[in-house]
Amino acid sequence: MKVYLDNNATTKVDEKVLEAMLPYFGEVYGNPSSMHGFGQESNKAMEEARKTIADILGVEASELVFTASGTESDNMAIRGVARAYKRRGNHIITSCIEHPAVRNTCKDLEKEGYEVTYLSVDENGLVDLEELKAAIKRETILITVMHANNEIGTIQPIEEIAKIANEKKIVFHTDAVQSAGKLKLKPKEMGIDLLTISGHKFYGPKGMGLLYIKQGTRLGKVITGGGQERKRRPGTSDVPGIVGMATALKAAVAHQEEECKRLSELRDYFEEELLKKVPEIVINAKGAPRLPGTSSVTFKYLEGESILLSLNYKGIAVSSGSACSSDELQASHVLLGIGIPVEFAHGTIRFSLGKYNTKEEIDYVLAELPPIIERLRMISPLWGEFVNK
Amino acid sequence: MKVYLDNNATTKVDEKVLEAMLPYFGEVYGNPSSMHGFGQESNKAMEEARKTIADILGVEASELVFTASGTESDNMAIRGVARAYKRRGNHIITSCIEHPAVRNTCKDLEKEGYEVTYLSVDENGLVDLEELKAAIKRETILITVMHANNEIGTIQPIEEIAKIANEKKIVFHTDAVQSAGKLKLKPKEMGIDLLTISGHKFYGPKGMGLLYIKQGTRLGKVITGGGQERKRRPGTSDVPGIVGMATALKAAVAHQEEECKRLSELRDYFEEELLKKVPEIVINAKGAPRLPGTSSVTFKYLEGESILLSLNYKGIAVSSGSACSSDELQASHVLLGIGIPVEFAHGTIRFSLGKYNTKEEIDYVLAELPPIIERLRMISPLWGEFVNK
Amino acid sequence: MQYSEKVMDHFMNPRNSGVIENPDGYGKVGSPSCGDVMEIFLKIEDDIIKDVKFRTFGCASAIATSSISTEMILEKNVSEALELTNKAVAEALDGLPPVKMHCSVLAEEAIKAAIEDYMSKK
Ligand SMILES: Cc1ncc(COP(=O)(O)O)c(C=O)c1O
Ligand SMILES: Cc1ncc(COP(=O)(O)O)c(C=O)c1O
Ligand code: FES
Ligand code: FES
Repeated sequence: MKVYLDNNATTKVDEKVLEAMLPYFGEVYGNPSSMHGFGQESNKAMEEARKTIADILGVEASELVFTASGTESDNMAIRGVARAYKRRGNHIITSCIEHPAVRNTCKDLEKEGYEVTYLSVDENGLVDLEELKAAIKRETILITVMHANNEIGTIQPIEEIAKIANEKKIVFHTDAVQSAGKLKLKPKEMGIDLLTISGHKFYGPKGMGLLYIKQGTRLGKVITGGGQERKRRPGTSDVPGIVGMATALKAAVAHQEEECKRLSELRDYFEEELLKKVPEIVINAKGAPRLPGTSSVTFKYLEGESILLSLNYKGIAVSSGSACSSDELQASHVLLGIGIPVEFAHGTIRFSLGKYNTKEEIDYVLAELPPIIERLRMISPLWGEFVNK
Repeated sequence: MKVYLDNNATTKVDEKVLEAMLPYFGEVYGNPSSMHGFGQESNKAMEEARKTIADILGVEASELVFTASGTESDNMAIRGVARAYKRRGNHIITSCIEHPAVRNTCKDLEKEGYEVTYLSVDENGLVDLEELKAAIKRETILITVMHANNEIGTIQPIEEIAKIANEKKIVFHTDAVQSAGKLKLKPKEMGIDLLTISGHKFYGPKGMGLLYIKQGTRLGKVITGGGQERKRRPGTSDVPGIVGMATALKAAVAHQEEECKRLSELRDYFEEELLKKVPEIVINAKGAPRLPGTSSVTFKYLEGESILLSLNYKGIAVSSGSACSSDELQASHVLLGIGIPVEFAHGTIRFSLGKYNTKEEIDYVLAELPPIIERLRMISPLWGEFVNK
Repeated sequence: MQYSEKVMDHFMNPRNSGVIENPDGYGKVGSPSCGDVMEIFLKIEDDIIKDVKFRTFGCASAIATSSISTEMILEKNVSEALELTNKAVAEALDGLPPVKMHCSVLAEEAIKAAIEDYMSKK
């Protein structure tokens, strides 16, 4: 049996999404910037896709810019504000559990002379609104706090954060890569100025991102070139990708409520059974509002890679930490951020469920996982010390 | 009849390319950064694609970075060198006929305090090597001159430019977006340090770019985030796009010589017949080595858009200037750069032929175009003045 | 950017294009280097425009606005013709893309120039 439980890393492209994309490779292939019929046909498809997404988000189509990834959108937002509002101030506020696309961009801006405050989070991964308020200074030009965390699933109170930002007239950006298609996302109602989405997290194509830019928000340029995307993001538009992202988002929100309910129940079932079957584990961020399909489990006295590979041997795909940092061997800053001791952070596995996962698959994992943990603990000196205590 | 003669703007995705991409949407969909089998399978495909391209270019796979467009690669190269070599100098040399991805990036860097020399070109669009030599200063950190021009097709003597750059130990970047799959591209032999390619110009997917970075060339970061592409370009890898680009480049070079010959002949036939049938036209850059399928024609006393739309009415797709600048109403900097008077620059049309174009199609254009020009000239006051002279 | 069908119709089949020998009023505006030049020729009897012809060097929008505005002033009194605005011309064409609005000014200006020429000769 093959079970893919790494849907927070990326998802399978939905058949219907691929179908919608297909005509834009070899049939309607014109450059949407071209004036002739071939180009205008592509342009029409692109603008329809933009309108589809705008309607879902409840924003104007002209407020949306297509990019090539969530990472690029995050960079455009953060670097863009940093540059455009430089005269007004140099202070940025973010949380300590952001995705590297936000975190490393903030770190990079520190080298350029910006000052960044990294808000702490509680054991559930939630930022403290009082700490946020206290961190705001006259020089604060940007608050960027993610909507839902990719590793532990924690959903931040972004409407309240937005309210604080709006009152102080500070630009508010949120990385909604993990929440798009899963949670309510209405930037206007929620007070969001800049919002990042990535296509491949909701059964759409890889290499497609989106940035919502509230009308009137100034952004400096990260990449320069031709006049595409109203001169905000140059490079020939990836029409199939754009059409695919719109199709995928539409499909995701169409079944959002039922699917969230189903996934939450499946995830809760998994966690309850796991707690029964395996001793000395911690379900992270269990006390916070969480993404429906995300389950971060710390297996004490073990190291994540060994669990990951043992599960992989059984056809089960999970992640230890986030995929992007799997080349790095440090413990995840998110897990450390919620106060997990380093040695336990290393033993944390993320199970991220998606729309193609079934109860049968979860039962298979529940059958295969306990013996793996037992076997690995048998050879772990830390486990040995623990049981001898 | 529908005739697509805008292959320099973008190309139809080859059926075989699309076929090669298909499995990576819904079957092999893992994130190549993931450690599990789903991810490793994707990773394998990605690394095979990288190796394919590396072999074609005669470089190491580790010297290639996948990006999302030619524009992004150009930015990475130019901004990257500007940042990494800032301490050594602040002077950049480029030509006055670069694509906006290079030109506007240089202009943007001027605002940041860099000094840029824009080399002039002769009436064929060729830079002058003596002018280049004279422009080099102690502060020069980068020479970026495009391989082949997108509007007029002129091929620059980049091996000689590279030689001059190498002697002075200045980093040399070339935008090879228009030449990839058409001309010899061997960075090592040719002395190139940084080289930009874009997938959608040789029957590959849109939204895919590549940057060759010669081992040892330092580059500052444009976008920050996760650790993908050996930490040089973050964002989840677009596996289908990567596979598609490699497949397309392989197919292009496999038939490169025959196809170049066929296209050159077709283009020459088109130009000769056109010169016979339509008075008062100029074939631009005719005296220079040119891309095989590119024909830039100035129809005196007319304005390009009216020709473009009249041709479009007959199903023929061409471009006036480059697609990226079609929203801008100024005359093309490339045409002005080669010394075409402004009023004639406005009347310039680019016919760019590709592998799917046939002699029948060219004959159709040769039949439809002359009456269009005649009709438009009948209502042009400039033509009226000219014939009355 | 997309033109309305009406723009395309007037662009592909311009009305009243050509010249009038010895016109009663003649106007020429624009410059080749800006990419647009327009000429208007008027035949006028008792202040009524009896015939009008134009020639235009310019984009599709410039040609279409030239064409439709000649239709709009034909058989009109010169004072009425002077009131023609570029907005009215654009509306008659079912709108123009924003970046092309300036092209419609050309027609208005050329007609004004031609009528002024007629007035000055009177
Ligand atoms: C010479 C040249 N450089 C760069 C680009 C930009 O490539 P892309 O559209 O993939 O960003 C193009 C084409 O648009 C080009 O012709
Ligand atoms: C929260 C979050 N932000 C940003 C990203 C980056 O998105 P992309 O991989 O499309 O660049 C990801 C996923 O990788 C993510 O989970
Ligand atoms: S023991 Fe292998 S990474 Fe530390
Ligand atoms: S006449 Fe200049 S753009 Fe229309």
